[in-house]
Parts: sequence; C-alpha cells; structure tokens
Amino acid sequence: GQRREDKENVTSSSALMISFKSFQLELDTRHDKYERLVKLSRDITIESKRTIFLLHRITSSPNREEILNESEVKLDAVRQKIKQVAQELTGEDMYQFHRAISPGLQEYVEAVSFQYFIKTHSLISAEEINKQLVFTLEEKEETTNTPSSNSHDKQQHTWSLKVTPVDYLLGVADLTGELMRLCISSVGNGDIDTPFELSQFLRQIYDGFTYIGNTGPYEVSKKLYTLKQSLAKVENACYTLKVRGSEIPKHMLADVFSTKADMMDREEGLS
Amino acid sequence: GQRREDKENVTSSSALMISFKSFQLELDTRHDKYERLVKLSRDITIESKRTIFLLHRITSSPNREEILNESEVKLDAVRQKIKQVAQELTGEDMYQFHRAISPGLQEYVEAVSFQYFIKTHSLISAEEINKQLVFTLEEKEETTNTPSSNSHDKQQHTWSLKVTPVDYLLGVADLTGELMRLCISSVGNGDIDTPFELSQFLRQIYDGFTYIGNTGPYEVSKKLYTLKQSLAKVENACYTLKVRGSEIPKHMLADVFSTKADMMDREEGLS
Amino acid sequence: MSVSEMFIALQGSLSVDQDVREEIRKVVQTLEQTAREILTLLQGVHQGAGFQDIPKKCQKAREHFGSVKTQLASLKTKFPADQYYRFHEHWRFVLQRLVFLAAFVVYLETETLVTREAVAEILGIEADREKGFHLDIEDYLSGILTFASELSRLAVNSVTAGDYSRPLRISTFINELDSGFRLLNLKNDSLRKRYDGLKYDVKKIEEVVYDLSIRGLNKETSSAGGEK
Amino acid sequence: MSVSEMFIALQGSLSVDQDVREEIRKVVQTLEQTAREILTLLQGVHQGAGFQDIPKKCQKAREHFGSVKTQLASLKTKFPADQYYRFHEHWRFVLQRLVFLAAFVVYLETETLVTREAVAEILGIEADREKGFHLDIEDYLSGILTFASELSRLAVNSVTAGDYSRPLRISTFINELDSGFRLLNLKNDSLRKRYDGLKYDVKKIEEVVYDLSIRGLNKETSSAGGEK
Amino acid sequence: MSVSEMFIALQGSLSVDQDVREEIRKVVQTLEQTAREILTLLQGVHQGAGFQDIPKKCQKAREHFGSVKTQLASLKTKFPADQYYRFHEHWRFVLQRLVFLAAFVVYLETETLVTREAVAEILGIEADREKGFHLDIEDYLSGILTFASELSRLAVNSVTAGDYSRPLRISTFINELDSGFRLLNLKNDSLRKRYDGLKYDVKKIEEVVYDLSIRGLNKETSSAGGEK
Amino acid sequence: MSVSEMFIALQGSLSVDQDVREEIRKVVQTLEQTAREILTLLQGVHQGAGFQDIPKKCQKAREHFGSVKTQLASLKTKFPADQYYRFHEHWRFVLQRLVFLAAFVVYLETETLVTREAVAEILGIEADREKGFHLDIEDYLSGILTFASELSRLAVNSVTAGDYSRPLRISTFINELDSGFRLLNLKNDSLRKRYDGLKYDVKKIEEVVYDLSIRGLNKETSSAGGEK
Amino acid sequence: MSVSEMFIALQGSLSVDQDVREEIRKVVQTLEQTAREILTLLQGVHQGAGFQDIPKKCQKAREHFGSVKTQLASLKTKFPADQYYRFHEHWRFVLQRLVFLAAFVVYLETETLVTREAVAEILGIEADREKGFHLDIEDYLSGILTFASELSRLAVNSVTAGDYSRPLRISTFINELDSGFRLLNLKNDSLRKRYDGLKYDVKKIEEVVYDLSIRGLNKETSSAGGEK
Amino acid sequence: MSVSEMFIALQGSLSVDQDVREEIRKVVQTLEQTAREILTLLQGVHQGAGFQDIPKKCQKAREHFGSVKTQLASLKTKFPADQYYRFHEHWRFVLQRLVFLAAFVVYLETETLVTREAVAEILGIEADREKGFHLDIEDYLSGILTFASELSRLAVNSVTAGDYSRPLRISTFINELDSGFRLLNLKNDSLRKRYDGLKYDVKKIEEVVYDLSIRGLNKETSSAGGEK
Ligand SMILES: [Mn+2]
Ligand SMILES: [Mn+2]
Repeated sequence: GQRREDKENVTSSSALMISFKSFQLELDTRHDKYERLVKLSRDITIESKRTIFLLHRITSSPNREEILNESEVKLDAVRQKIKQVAQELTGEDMYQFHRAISPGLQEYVEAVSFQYFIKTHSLISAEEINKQLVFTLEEKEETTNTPSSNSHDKQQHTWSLKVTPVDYLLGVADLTGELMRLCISSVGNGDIDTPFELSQFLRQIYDGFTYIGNTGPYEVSKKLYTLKQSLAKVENACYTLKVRGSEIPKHMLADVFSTKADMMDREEGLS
Repeated sequence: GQRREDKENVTSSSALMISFKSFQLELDTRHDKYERLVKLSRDITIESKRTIFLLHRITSSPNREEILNESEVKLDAVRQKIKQVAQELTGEDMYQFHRAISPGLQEYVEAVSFQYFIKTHSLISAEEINKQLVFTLEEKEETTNTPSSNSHDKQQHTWSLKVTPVDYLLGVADLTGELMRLCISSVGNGDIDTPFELSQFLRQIYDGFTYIGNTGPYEVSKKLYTLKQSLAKVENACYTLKVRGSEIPKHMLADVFSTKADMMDREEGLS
Repeated sequence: MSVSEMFIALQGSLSVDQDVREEIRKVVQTLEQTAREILTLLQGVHQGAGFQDIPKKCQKAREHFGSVKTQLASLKTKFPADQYYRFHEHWRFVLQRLVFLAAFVVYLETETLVTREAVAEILGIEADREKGFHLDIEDYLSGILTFASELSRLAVNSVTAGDYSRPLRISTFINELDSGFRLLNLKNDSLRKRYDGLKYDVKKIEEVVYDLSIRGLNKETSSAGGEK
Repeated sequence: MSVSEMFIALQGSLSVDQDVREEIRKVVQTLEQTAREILTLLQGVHQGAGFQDIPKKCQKAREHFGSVKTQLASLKTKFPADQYYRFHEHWRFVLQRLVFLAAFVVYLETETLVTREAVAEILGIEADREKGFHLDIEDYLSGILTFASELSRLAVNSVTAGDYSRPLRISTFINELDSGFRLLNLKNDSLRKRYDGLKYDVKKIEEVVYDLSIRGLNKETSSAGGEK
Repeated sequence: MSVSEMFIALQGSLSVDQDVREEIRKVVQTLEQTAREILTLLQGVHQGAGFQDIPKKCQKAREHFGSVKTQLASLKTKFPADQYYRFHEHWRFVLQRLVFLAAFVVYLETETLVTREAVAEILGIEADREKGFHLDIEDYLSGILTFASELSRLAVNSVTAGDYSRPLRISTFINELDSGFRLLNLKNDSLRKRYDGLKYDVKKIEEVVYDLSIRGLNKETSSAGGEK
Repeated sequence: MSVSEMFIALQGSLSVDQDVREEIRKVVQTLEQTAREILTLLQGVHQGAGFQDIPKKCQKAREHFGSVKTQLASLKTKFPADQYYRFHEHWRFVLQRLVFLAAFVVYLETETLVTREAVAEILGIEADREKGFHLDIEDYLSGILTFASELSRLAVNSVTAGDYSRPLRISTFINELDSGFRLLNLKNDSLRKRYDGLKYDVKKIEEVVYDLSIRGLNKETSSAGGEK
Repeated sequence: MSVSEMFIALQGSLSVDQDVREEIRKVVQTLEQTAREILTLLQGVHQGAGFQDIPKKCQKAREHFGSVKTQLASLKTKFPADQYYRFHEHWRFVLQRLVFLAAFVVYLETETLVTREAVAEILGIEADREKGFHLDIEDYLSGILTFASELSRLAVNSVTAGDYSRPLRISTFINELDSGFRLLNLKNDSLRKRYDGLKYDVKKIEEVVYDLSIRGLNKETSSAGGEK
Repeated sequence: MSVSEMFIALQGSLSVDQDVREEIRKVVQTLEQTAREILTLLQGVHQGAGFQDIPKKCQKAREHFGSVKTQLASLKTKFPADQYYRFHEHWRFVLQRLVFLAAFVVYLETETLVTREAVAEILGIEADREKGFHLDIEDYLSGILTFASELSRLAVNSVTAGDYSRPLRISTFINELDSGFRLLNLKNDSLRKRYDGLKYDVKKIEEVVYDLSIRGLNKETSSAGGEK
C-alpha cells in the first residue's frame, strides 16, 4: 500500500535518525566494554582462586618460601589483568561498570589478604591493597601487551583502580572461610600453635563484622552467618586441643620418660 | 616438632603424588576449556541478539535485501565463533561442556530461525541448522585465525557441531517472542497481511509445543506460558484487524470514492 | 592499624555512604513532588477543554522546570562528582519521568522530539558525562518511551476533542521515533521491555488514523480545538 | 517438512531419550542394590570381631564386584558410547560409591591407594574417556574422599578393637592422600565441599594418634587382632 | 519464680492470644460470605438487563450492609480496642473489599466518590483512629482502586447495553480520581503498585469515549437503558 | 523377629508400594498422551477454518475419550480402592486436564456447563467418592477454570473467523459460571488463586462483545462460519 | 440442574470437608500436647540423676500413652476410614513423634527395637493398612530415625553419669539398626535424607566407645547407676 | 468536600504517618548502634583473657543499658501508645537483640534466667501490654533463644580458657530452659523454627560436659580463670 512507502520517507538522514545512530554507537560501545570487563573479571576470579589453593599447600618451612614466591608471581599476573580493567576504566565512572568487575575484585581481595596473613599474621588494609593497584606503563611486559600501538606519547600514563570498601569487606568475609580451612589443616598436621592464633584473629574479624552489623549493604550481612560458623569451627578445634592437652593419663603411665619431652613441647604450645 | 617433619617425607615423587599432579593438569585443562567455551558462548549470544535486532529493522522491500545480506554476514561471524567451539570440542564428548555452550546455541537458533522465517515464511529444521555448522579448513579466513600454526597436515579436517533437540526447541520457543514483536510492528506499519500469516504460523508452533507438552525437559515446559501469551497477543491483533475491517461506517460515507480502493485492498488481506 | 581500628574506619565510610544516600533521598522526594505537579498540569491536555489552552499549560510547566533545575542543582552537591553511577539508582526513576515531561512539553510546543542536549538544558544538567551531573542515555531513552505512550493517548483524546488532524501528525512523528529506536541493540533489561511497549503505541495510533481515514475524516480541516 | 511433522519428530527423539533414561535407571538401581550389599559386608570391619576376618570379607566383596562388572557392562549398552556425559547424572552417584568400596577393599588388602586405572579394572570399565564407558576423574576423586572418611572411622574402631598400630599407618597414608588433594584446584562444587571434609578426617586421625602417643601405646605391638 | 512456673504463665498468655485469633477468624469468615453476596448482587449491573434496575440492586445491597454492620460490631468485641494493629492482617483484606462495594453502591446511586467518613458510616465503624475500630486510610484507598477498575468495566458494558452517555461521565469522574491520587505521596508498597494500575483504567475509559465519539454516538441520546 | 528380618519385611512392603507407583505412573503417562492428542485436536477450533467443522472435531474427541475411559479403567485396577488419596498426586494433574477437555467438548456441542456427574461419566469414573475411583471436587473445579480461560480465547478467535454471534453467548455463559464460583467459600490455596484469574476472562469477553456492539456487528447475521 | 444449584451443592461438600479438617486439627493439637509431656518426662533420662529411675520414668510414660490411645481413638472417628490418606498430612508429624517416644520407652525398658506392630499396639491403632486407622510404614521409619539420634545423646550422657557399659551396648544396637536400614531401598525423599543422618549417630557412638576403651574404662564395672 | 480536598486531607494523614515512621527509624538506628556496642563488649567474654573480667564487662554493659533506656524512652514518645502494633515491625528485631543481650548479662552475673519482667525493667519498658510500651512475649522468647545459642559457645570457650566447671552449670541451666520451652504450644512460625534449634545447643553442651567428665576434668578445681 501507499502508506507503507510513506514510512520509508523517514529518511535515514533526518536529525532524529542521525542522533539515534549515535545512540546505537554509544550503547554498543558501552555494552562491549561491559562484556570485556566481565571476561576480565572471570579471569581474575579463576586465577585468584588458584592462588588460594596454592597457598593452602604451605605446610612447612622448606616449601614456604617457594610457595610464597610462586603465589606472588600468580598475583602479579592477576594484577596485570586488573591493570587491563583499569585501562578499560580510564576516564570512566568505575561505578558504572562495577557489577561487571566486583566478583573478580572480591576474589582478588580474598587471595591477596590470605597471602598477606600467611606472611605477616595480620589483616591487610584496603589502602595497602589499593597501593598495589597503581600501574604505570614503564613496566617491561607492557610494550608487547598494550593493544594500542602508539604507546609513545602515553608513556607517562598511570592507571589505577580502588577496590570499594564493600568489595574489600566481602573479600575479607570470604577470607575467613579460608582461614578456617587453614586452621583445621593445621590441627591435622600436628601444628597446634596456628589454631589458637587463628581463633584470636578470626574473633577480631568477627567482632569487626558484628560492629558493622546491618549498617552495610545486604550482601555483607548475608555473609555473617557463614562467618559465624567458620569461627565456631575454629573455636571448637581450639577447644578440642585444649581438652586433650589437659589430659594426663594417670591410670596409664607406661613409657612416660620417652614421651615426656614431646608433651612438654605441646604444653608450651598451648600457653 | 618431629612429627611435622615426618609429613614432609611424603616425597613429592611418590606414585601417589605423581598421579595427583596429573589429575591437577587434567582438571585445570578441563576447567580452562570450559571457561573458554563460556566466553565463546557469551560472544555468540551477543552477536545473535544483535542479528535479531537488525532483522527487526526490515520494514519494506527496498532495505529488505540489504538487511538480509547484512544479517547473513553477521550470522557468518557467529558461525565462525561456533566453529571455534567445534574446534574446542574436537574429540570431546560435547555433553560434557554442554552447559557452557547451550545458552549461546539457543540464541543462535533463535536468530537463524528468525532470519529463515523472514526469508521463507517457514520454520527451519534442526537438520538445516546443523548443516550450516559443518566447517572445513579450506575456508579462506582460516589460514590467519587458526591458533595452531602447523595447519598443513590438518587441511582435510572438518569440524562440526550439532545443536541438541532441546536447544533447538528452546531457541524456537524464544523465536515466537520475536515473531510476536514482528506482528505488532507490522500492524503499526499498516501491514495487515503479515499478522494473519504470523498467527497461523505461531499457532502451528504452539500446537507443536502442546503436543510435546511435559514430555520434554523442564526448561521446555517452562517456556509454554510465555509462548501462550505471545500467541494471545498475535491472536488479539488479528482480532482487532478483523473487527475494524468489518466496520463499514454506514453513518458517514464522505469521500467514499477515494478510500474505496484502499479498503478493497484491506479486505483481500483478510480473506 | 589494628583490625578493630580498620573496621571502625570501614564502618565510618559505610555510614558516610548512608548519610549521603539519605540526603539524596530527600532531594529526590522533592523532585518527585514537583514532577507529580507538572504531570497533573499536563494531564489536563487530555480532557475536553484542555486542548484549547495547551500553550498556557506548557508555559506553566516551564515555570515548574525552574524549580526542577534548582532541585537538581542541589542534588549534585550531595555527592562527589565522579561517583554518579554509585548513587544512580536513587534518581534514575525521577529523571526518566522528568525527561518524559520535558519531551511532552516540547512536543506540545513544537511537535518535535526533544534532543538529549535539550532535555539536559531544560533540567539544568549536562548531556555529557565528562562534564558533570548528566543525563544517562538509557534514562533519556526510557523517558522518551514513556512520552511515546502518552502520545498514543493524546491521539485518542484529540479525536474525542474533535481535532482530526493531530493524530496524523502524531502518526508521522511516532513512526520516525520508532525507526530511531529500531536502530538500537538493547539488552534484556527494563529499557527493552519498555521499548516493546512502543510497538503497541504505534499500533494504537495507526488504528486511530485508520478509523479517521475510513470515515474520510483525515482530510477534514480540524473542526474543533487544537492549538495550531 | 511441515511444522507439525517436525514436532512429531522432535517428540520422537525426546521420547527415545526418556526411554533410554528409564533403561539406565533400572540398571542403576540394581547397581545401587549390589553396592549396598558390598557396603553391609565391609561395615562388619568396624565391629569388634570384624577385625579378625578382614581378608575373608575382602574376598567376598571381590566376588560382588563380579556382579558389578556385569551390571556396568549392561549399563553401557543402553546408550550411544559418545554420549556418556549426556546421561552422566544417572550413574555418577553410584559410581562414586563403587569407587569408595573398591578403594576400601584395596586398602584393607594392601594398605595402598587404588589408582584410577585399578578401580576401572575392578569395575570392568575404562580409565580413559576415549576408550569408552569410563570413570570420570571427579567421580574417582569423590569416591576416594568418601573412602578417606571411612578411614578415620577405621582408625577409631581399630583402637576399640585393641589394634594400636593401625591408626599410625592410617595416619601416614591419609597424610599422603591429603598432600595429593592439595595439589588440585577445585571449583566451588560438591567435590570441593567433600574435599573440605578431608581436613576433618585427617584431624580426627591425628587425634587418635595423639591419644595413643601420650599413653605410649603407639610403641606397643598391637596386642589384639589386626589381620597383619 | 521458677523457670517452669514462668513458662506456664507465658503459655497462658500465648493461648489467650491464639483463642482471640480463632474468634476473629470466624467473624471474618462470615464477613467474607456477606461481601461475596453483595458482590454477586452488584455484578448483575454489568449484564444486559442489569442496567435497568440499578436502583433496586443498590437498595438490596444497602440491606446487606446492615448485616455487615452487625458482623463488624461483633468483630470489635473480640479483642481489646488498642490492639487493632496487632490483628489487622486478619480483616484488612475483607475490609478493602467492603470499601470497594460501598464505593460502587454510592457511585451507582449518586455518581460521586464515597468519602472515608461515609464508608465508615456504612460499615458502622469509625473513620477516626482515636475513636475505636476504624477504617485504615490505606485500606480505604486500596478499596477505592478496586472500585476504579470496576468503573472501566462499567464503561465498557454500558455501551453494550446501549447507554452511550455514561462512559463520558465515568471518564470525567475517573480523571478527577486520578488527579486526587496524584496528590498522594505513596511509598513503594502494594498500594503504589495498585495505583500504577489506575492509569490503565483511565486509558481504557478514554478509549471507550473515543470509540463513541468517532462514530458520533456520543451525541445520540442513549437509546437503551441508563438509570438517569 | 530379628531386626534384619523385620527390615526385610518392611522392604517387602516398600517395594510393593514402589511397584504400584511405577504402574500408576505408566498408565498416567498414556493418559497424558491421550489428553495431549485431544488438546491438539480441539485447538484446531481456534483456527479460521476450524470453526466450520467443530462438530466433527467434537466427535473425534469423543472417540479419544473412549481411550481415556479404558486407560482410567486400567488405572483403578492398579491399587486398592481405599487408597485413592494415597496416590492422588500422581493423577490429579491429568484428571484436571481431562475435565477441561471434556468441558470444552460439551460446551462446543451444547453450549452448557458439564456437570461433575457428566464429566465422571465421560471419563468412566465415579462422581461420588463412596463409590470408588472418583473425580475430586477440587480437580473438577480446577479443570473448569482452565476451560473458562479457553473460552475467552474462543471468543476472540470466533470473531476473527467471522462468527459475531458466539461471543455474546459466551459472555452470558461465563457470567453465570462466575456467579457460580462466587457461591463457593474457597480457602487461600491454588484453587483460589486460579479463580482470581477468572475475572480477567470475564472482562476480556465483555470487551469483545463491546467491540462488536459498538460497531453494530452484534446485530448482523454472522457472515462466515460458525457451526450454528 | 442450574449452574447455581450445582455450585450450591459443591459448596455443601466443600464445607463438610473443611469441618472435618477443623475437627482433626483440634484432636491433633491435644495429641501434640500429650506428646510434649511424654517427651519432657523422658528427657529427664539424660540428666545426672535421671539414670537411676529410668524404670519409673518408663512406667509414667506408659500411663501417658493411655491418653494417647484415647485421643487417637477419637481421631479416627472424625472421618471415613477410607480417607486416611486424604487427611494424612494433618497427623503424620505427631504420629512420627509418638513412634519415636514409644521406641525410646521400649528401648529403655528392654534394649530392643520396637516393631511396627508393637508401636501400633502401644498407640492403640492398626499396623495393617487394611484394618483401619494404621501406622504408615514411612512414618514408623521416620520416628525410628529420630529415636536413633536420641540414642547417640544417650550414649554421651550415660558416660557423664558414670555408666560406662551402656555405650557399648548402644553401639551394637545402632549398628544392627543401621544394617537394617541398609536393606531398604529408599527413594530420594525426606526419609532418605533423614536416614543419611543415621551414619553420624553411628559414628558419634563409636567415638564414645573409643573414648572409653582408650582409657580402659570399658573394662571397669560401671561405678555409678545404670539400670541393669 | 471536593475530591481533591479530600485527597489533600488524606495526604495530610499519610504524611503524618510517614513522619512518625521516619522518627521511629531514627531512634531504632541509634538503638541498633548501642546494641551492637553491647554485643561487641560481651563478645570479649569468649576470649581467653576475657573470662577474668566478666564482672567488669557486665558492669560496662549495664552502663550501656542506661543509654538503651533513654533511647527507648524517646522511642515511645514518637507515636500514640495504642499504635504499638502498627509500628511493631520497626523495633521488633532490635528489641529481640536487646533481650538476648540483657539475658546474657544477667546470666553472666547470676547464672539465672532473666524474667520478662526483669528484662522490661532493664530496658525501662513495661512487661505488661496494658501499661504502655511493652515487651511482646514472642520477642522475649526469640531473644532468649538467641541467648541459648550463645551459651553453647560460652561452654566451649570457657573450657578453652581453662574453666572446667562452668560447662556443667550451663548444661543444667539450658536443660531447664529447654523444659520450659516444651511447656509452650508454639505455632508453626519463625519462633517454632528457632526453638527447633535449641536442641542442638543442648546437645553441644552435653558433649562438652562429656569431654570433661571422661577425662576426669569435671572434678578438678578449675585451674585458670573463671569469675567464681
Ligand atoms: Mn574462598
Ligand atoms: Mn529473543
């Protein structure tokens, strides 16, 4: 019919069409970027998880340094991915893409804080984490990896990313699960100092989360239950160590001499 | 203590450790492949969706061919991604990774069947779809894209992928939503043939799904409700066209002559 | 820094955040109040007598947009400029509504589609993210879709009011708008859902035009009202 | 091909699928029955008198594994060889259980960890996917973890039965197993959850060894029972 | 007081409470029954012949409201006056329904909106919270929205019944109601959601008026029925 | 009796029970298949050409109900009569669907509501609980509600097929049905929820009648098809 | 029969049904009350002094079971015998609890597992489905599993009370019970899930026996209490 | 009164209501803050060193309860006394938490269960509903259940801190509490579900006592800490 052809006269060059073409470009660009960030986030998650597994392999002094070094290499690789995220977000409002990258960043917080705890027996701060997320072009591996080729006039550029307080909190909440695993493993390996130390540390984190309570976002409150359970597991482990350590088998004193030294050793560990 | 050191004597070269190292490799390889397939699936989904949007831009004969050609180019690009999927799955049991690729394949079915409907006014069969998913190395763009460089002795290789009946059904179920959109747009554009044709076609698909009922997996039954709603929308649109077409404004016969031809045209469309 | 000190600091930043949100919520409430007033004003257009004094209604609406400007100016002082999307959810609904209202006013005045830049100016904000508190493109588009739906109502009611030429003009207009939207690749989100509604608006207007044309009313000069 | 013909064909393939699943379910049920019988047999080990006749129990279990072989041989005829993972869910639970049982028998016989290849042989299936109906690695690992948990029970009960040397050997064994598992990067799935349980088994065994050592019982030659 | 004595006392209070709820539930059931009867009575309005005897239907409904009064009078004796909101959930649904029915009757009689005070009087309860068993504002508004939706049905059916003038009056009425609601600052709750539905009723009625006017039927004197 | 003897006896009962369920499931599957075939058959009614041969379709459906009778007869042999409610969940869904289909056929034939007794007869089962395998009231009502929803589709499509008189008849019918349901005191369960949907069907059909009457089409003799 | 007459009849049946349920609910409440009293009585066993007067507690519990009999006798008068499974959900929970309590009493008296027949007798109902109001097998098994879990608590607390021989007897008993359950082919339902918990009870009791034996306490003559 | 006047009046009431809620929310937030501070304080009890200065911690907590009193006093000024249940949801969570904290403090001080009256006094509110802002029974019970769960943690950690006598006292106490709860006839609501958790706490504490008694530690004078 005639009317249909009329519609074609909405020429594709009208002002409206021109602006909608620009909208198309703008939306597609935004979605493409979002998608690239989702993929980077998945990579960050996976590699962070593997770093955590690696760190759980620490059982004794000989392989400790080796594993710590290896974990550092892995985390460096993760940070290279985060650098790519930071580059994608240059000049952007990071909160616009936050949902895409948040899972990855949380997992990174978990991994890096786990490594930090193993090294220093303390909690890494958000500031400390963010300090490691400032990147400059000068790093050697850059020259090959940068997608844009004219890196010449950009050499002074730096990129950085800040994990949000909430991402930090969520990462730390998950860290407690790993610490609980570390605790149980320690008991299994006959290491009785670590559990008591861990229970102190976990209690501090738990008290911290209690202090925050429900003033944070829902995702944080949601983790409280798991956190409480992890703490209970650790407290139970310490309880068991204490109870069995308190037992002097009065009714059966065979071979006391040879085991005495060993027992003294243990008693120290408890005090 | 002494016991801890004992544990180190689980030498990393024991048979057990050697086999677990091979397990580590096997599992990591599997997970990495899964992850690559997830990413490919996301790409396939996005590009298929964009093809569907493109096809909705068809409103008249002049741009029809152009858009069909463009959609073919886009779908070819999607098929290149599917080819990568097929390559990843060479020698694998595709059902092992099905969950990773299923969303993408469903969306591709939706896009390709939409295009096919626009071209032929009929439903593409699963066989037809699968025929297009047989890939050979001879295609020209191959030589640059193949990750493995020694493509020499592989030249006779072909890769193929089959969408499962369930993926096909789920894609077709979603297709009905697009057809409903096409129907409503047609009415808005003064095209009154298409809605009646679409209602016939949709009814056939609906009857088909009814016939399958709950004998398929849960995901299929779950789509029945939306499908029924789409059909209702299309049937309502046809109803409105019929009702308004039946109205001969007896009380107001001004300018009958000039509109008569147009009206005859419409009546034909209804019969 | 001890663990408890860290958590005190974190709690501090969380409660700052909450305070910011509280402040934002308050301003947004006044914005919603103003938006409701503009809406009531413009709803008058649909009713019988309303078609006569469209220009006056538009002028009054323009005055209300003055208050909107002040309120939005206040809103942007409530949070750091580079954290727009952190708090976006709070104002996106009202902003979409304001876009709709601005688009409606501009259409009633000139029968053209307000551009993103023009809306931004009416609201006293930026069209460009880099420049500060801006109008997100999806919010702009969403507001325009609400406006499109209002147009189909306008087409219906202008017939009731005896203005037979307006529906045809609306038809041409919404068809162009529809062509524009077809260019977009939307995700499966609320914007997509609202865009699906546009088809029904186009359809409704087409039906009005059909009703007029089979009665030959499309060629009459509009007998009653209409501000043109 | 008309639309309705297409759907008839699709329905056909869906119902073939359902029939296959029904067939599989039936064989799996007989497998579960046999597995329960083997389990009951081996559970006897934990009880007082049970420690004496471990070898006899193992031999009997071996006989049952003969039936398992036949049943699994039947299972693999029920579906196309290259669609293992299509129907995997149906048998993965019972296969894990059979791995556990095989590992338990082998451990009781030789105090070694059964390899994936060896389990596959016991079950009469392949260790290698390419070769046909095989044992998925995750199912193998999952079965081994159930077995590890049984070991902690064995350690406890062997003390009750007066066998004080076994817990120490179990301790050495499970520590090596734990080291093996630590090499793996698991996803957040059921295997990961079960692996988390291993730590508790290791811990329990360590506690038994501790209990023995503070009483100097670790140096005694086992007074009562024990098949060695 | 021992722990068990204390808990016996607590149980005493708990069971008093449960008895009260049981009593309330029973009265609410009879209220629901009466409400259903009124509804059936008024539904007759929508059907062909129904338009003739609207006044008679209204009168009958008024009689039923007599029973409602008695039942509500009984309801308020079931619990202490200051615990209205403790048991609110039990009767809020039926009260909303009764508001709808009262508003419908009053509209059919006088084509005006029943006030909260007037509904309260019809139901024999208080409009004012301080005075005792009252009608909560939100329940009143909720009932009114149900009534608005009934109006769009009425507009449609009055055309079928040949009464062409009523839809226009309904249109004016519902527009006024809509403006009224726009004065409210509703929270994001169920009431808000129901209010969002009002615009569809408004639109539907406008389309009925449109259908009449494009056919010139709005100018005809209504041929069939209509109680005016 | 030893514990194991006792459990062997229990397992005997359990497996009898499982066999019964298995048998029931099989018959129910064939019933579902037949029900699907009837549904596909009757859906043909909605198509343009379908309105011509409604009687033929009904007759064919009646033949299928013959198979249904046989299948239901077989079903009731699978378990003791006094355990109807023990296994009720297995067939309740398909029975509701068969009620819907029977009601649809009867309506197409005679434009009346099939009674529970009549459905029972069509299905070859009892209407009365005491007499044996019967049709539960709630299942009957549930099937009727599904049927009501089909009626609104029928009204729409009969217009499309050019039959303008049917919708009015459907409207009267569904209003009567609605009044019937209002006599029931339904609990807040799934039936109540489904009943709430009925009002949308009533409204939809009223709108169809409206569309016809405003165009004077309700007075025309139906031009195309219609079996009457 | 008109539609409304038909629906009036249907409502008649529906309200009979609702009354039956109401009656059942009331009796079940008194049963729950009695069950709670028996539980409180038997809980005393776990506490320090409680081990001395187990026989007295059992005797008292037996008296309470007299009331249970009366209440169950009343329950079966509330509905036709062949509709047991129609209302099963109402009493299944309390019946499971009563099975647990009866099993506990019988165990405390004789250290044997109560049979289904014996429970039925204690409760004054039938073990056999055909004979009338009976004890469903799954409810029996479910109650037994609750009882098994109570046994692990009993083992722990008997050690605290200084009775070192009881845990060993409990261990033997629960192992037998576990073997019994392994003879059953449970579906993947709630019973299966509860059975999966049994292994934790078995393990817990084995650990108690371990604790005693590593300290040589299993050889001591129990110093304190114990009814044997 | 015109429709718009009426709605302006309604909006007046609605916004008074919203202001009241806003005020309540603010006070509740400060209450939550204080409750969190008390909690953090009391959690210190679980730490090794914490057992020494329980009395000091309790005294500090008592001081905080002073603030709670003031805040609750402020809360009750925010709304009319007879609308307690209208706004109940706002404070019920924090009130339950305060009950838990008060019960914990009182237990640490005197090892007794705080009565409802005593909690009310600590919080400066009424125990009796008639007298004004009171403590709802269910909120009291819910808080007590949270406290019970804290007791099982306390039992574990007091052992770790070397206090071997406390668990036995806790065990007696929680058994009494459990018996108390068994006197209540709880409906199937959230309180019932929470009560079901109590048995796990009872069991956990019994296991602690068991661990001590099997090692003869319950007879030792507690070596480390303990405030007694
Ligand atoms: Mn983790
Ligand atoms: Mn789609």
